[in-house]
Amino acid sequence: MELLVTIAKTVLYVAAVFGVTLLHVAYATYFERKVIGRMQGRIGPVEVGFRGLLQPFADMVKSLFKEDIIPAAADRTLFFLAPVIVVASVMTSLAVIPFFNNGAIANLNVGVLFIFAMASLAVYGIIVAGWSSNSKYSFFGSIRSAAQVISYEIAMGISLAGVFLMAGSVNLNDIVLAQREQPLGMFAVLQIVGFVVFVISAFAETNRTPFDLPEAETELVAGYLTEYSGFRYALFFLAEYISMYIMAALIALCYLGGWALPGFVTRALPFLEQVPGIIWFLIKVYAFMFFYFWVRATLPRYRFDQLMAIGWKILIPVSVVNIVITAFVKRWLM
Amino acid sequence: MIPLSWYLMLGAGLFVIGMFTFLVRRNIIMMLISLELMLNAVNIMLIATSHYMQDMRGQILAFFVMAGAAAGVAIGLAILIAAFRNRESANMDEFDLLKG
Amino acid sequence: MKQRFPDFIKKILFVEILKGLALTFRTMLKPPVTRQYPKERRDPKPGFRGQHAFVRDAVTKREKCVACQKCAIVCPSRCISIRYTTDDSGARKLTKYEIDALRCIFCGYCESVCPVCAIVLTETYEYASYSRDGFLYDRERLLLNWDEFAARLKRDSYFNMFWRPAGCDVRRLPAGKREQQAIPAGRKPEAKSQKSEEENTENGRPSPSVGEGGRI
Amino acid sequence: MLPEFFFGYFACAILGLAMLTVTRKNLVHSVLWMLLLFLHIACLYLFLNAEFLAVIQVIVYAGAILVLFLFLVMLLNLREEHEARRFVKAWQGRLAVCILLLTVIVISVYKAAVQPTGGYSITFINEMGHTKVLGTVLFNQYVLPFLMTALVLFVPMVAAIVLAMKERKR
Repeated sequence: MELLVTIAKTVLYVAAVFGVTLLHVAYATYFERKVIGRMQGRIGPVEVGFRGLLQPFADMVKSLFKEDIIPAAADRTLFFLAPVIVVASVMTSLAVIPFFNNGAIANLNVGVLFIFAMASLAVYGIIVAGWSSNSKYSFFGSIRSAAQVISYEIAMGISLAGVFLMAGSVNLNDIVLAQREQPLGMFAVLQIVGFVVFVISAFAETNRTPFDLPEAETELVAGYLTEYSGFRYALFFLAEYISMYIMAALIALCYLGGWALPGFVTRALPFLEQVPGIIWFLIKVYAFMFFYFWVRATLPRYRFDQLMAIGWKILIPVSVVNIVITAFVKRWLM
Repeated sequence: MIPLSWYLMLGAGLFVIGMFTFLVRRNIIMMLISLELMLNAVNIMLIATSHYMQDMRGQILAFFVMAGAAAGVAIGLAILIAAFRNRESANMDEFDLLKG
Repeated sequence: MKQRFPDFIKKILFVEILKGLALTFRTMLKPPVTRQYPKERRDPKPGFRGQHAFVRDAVTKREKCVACQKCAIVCPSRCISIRYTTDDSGARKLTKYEIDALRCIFCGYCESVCPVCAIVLTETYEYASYSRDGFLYDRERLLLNWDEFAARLKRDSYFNMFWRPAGCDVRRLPAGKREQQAIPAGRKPEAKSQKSEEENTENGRPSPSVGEGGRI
Repeated sequence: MLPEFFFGYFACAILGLAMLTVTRKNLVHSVLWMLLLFLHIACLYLFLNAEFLAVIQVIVYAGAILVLFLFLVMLLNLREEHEARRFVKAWQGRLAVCILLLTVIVISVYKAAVQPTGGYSITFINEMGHTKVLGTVLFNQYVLPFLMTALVLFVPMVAAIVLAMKERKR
């Protein structure tokens, strides 16, 4: 009986997390269109509902009812499977993100590594999507994307190692708790180099501008998404936004102090302890989401060789030097 | 509690599948894949034994096996690319000239 | 070396990128420039070259075209085709006048070359059609276009700026052009229509077409 | 009962997926079945209380090695394995060898049981965290082999670049 209650509670919590995340994802698209619109002197969606607030649902309904086109020469099974792989792998990463103290579905000791593992699975969805649609553009897009994601994962992992060294743990909850006594309550101050490297890699990892080469619409029609339409396209879209959220959450947790407030703030203003941690967490996540959109509205796309050069020749060496210095300081000076 | 021998037999089965494939299939990529299967079988055995002996050495060894597997695949696939340029084939039996 | 060093520092600190980000952020705080088109329409400026029309003559109630073929000759895209018959006195009579609006490039040469100001590119810009035939304007359709345009015109009167090409001495223009006055819009009282902003003051002879008003 | 059930499922799945992997004609399908196989093996590692190794299994095998395979299969366009003449046609002999090997291994491990000799009990690992325990052992007792691993990874990297660059020089 007790087991059943536990299972039911877990299932409800999982459903709540996924449901709320999907709602957030839906409104992230609205947020993005509004922000980019205003940055380009436009107004963004206004027609559907009050100030266009129902636009995400209109988009969803539209993509659900669109014709589902399958290329004749496609590998049908894999073509169907690819969006599922991508969505499943990014949604699984949601399980280890602590939204508040001990608020993760699964408080794994290897939380960050788990997210990396899932990110590396998402690459398969992209490669399989490009290969199975049997189209040149899709294939180029998927190969580019895979090369990009794999190489930037290295820089990302190495830059996070600095955080692991500072926190002494790979558990996301412990990392957040370790930041409370840091200056400003975040690792982003002392780990500024790692932070910058991580942010740049996060853009590349989620295939966002200025590193959105897999979907570079001026050269490859829509990259690996070219042959997808309707619901399957929507699934890829969903996966991209969830992975943006996950990257934003990782940055909030590992560098910006997560759901916790800095120690000096809570000592000075004890009543802030009463505010639920998820609010601080969401503020940080949305600040970073805004940054995503902000950069998208500002910067042009890099060339592919520039992208690879930035990844391998700048970010990876810089992050390696960062770990070495961090380890040295941690071992002998602190 | 699952007996250790179950894990070992599972590893043995996986190893033999890999080995048979390595002997029978002539595609180089397939042979490399079966090599990976065998390494994984060994890893299962190592980690299981390490768990039952409550000793970390088996897991450390499995860790090194993974590193070795990655290195092996990198060099194997590089050789395959070099060979493919000469023969336009990935079939082991077609590499039958000493001049390559 | 002296030059490169600040560049290097700039690169590390992302100076240029931050400048760009600041620019977009400032733009975000400014009001948007969007015009919600079907809801908010903008009146075209005088001289806008839109849908083709034949000016309906106030006296004859027909087009003023004299079948001189000038417009057909000057047209760069050759979208005007004219047929006429000649009667005993040698006067031409228009039998067919067609404009293929899909080929038209809206250069406005036809209206500036027309000696009697018969053809005009009106300020109508919404004339989509479901068929290609809908863009093949014949005489009746061109007259109809004028009527529709005149009914919608919000200004007091209409005078097309291409009727008197810029840089030409007005006195050297053909009579039909010289004497062309602003056409009063149908709904407005006649008296007001006399002074129009486009009207040239040098030869203010009252036009014969003014009497009845443009709208018929 | 539950552990046995799960172990049974994973054992059957691993063997079945291995069979699927090695019997596919289409190499892309083969690689993708192998991906599923590696995920199952990673789950098996979780049973064995080796969560760090499970994650590393996914990151290294699924995230790096298999992607390399997939890249190569796609770039060389090896979609269908074509038939070619073989040196040795008989496969029965090899099957016999394999079955013999299986028998030998199974007989030798059938009664295998070990005594817990080390100090790394399940409770100890859970308390410390598997990553920490593994890291402590790795960086204290096995530093030299670990550094050698770096060399083992470095040499193939150089070799791979040299082999792949060969064509461009001409």
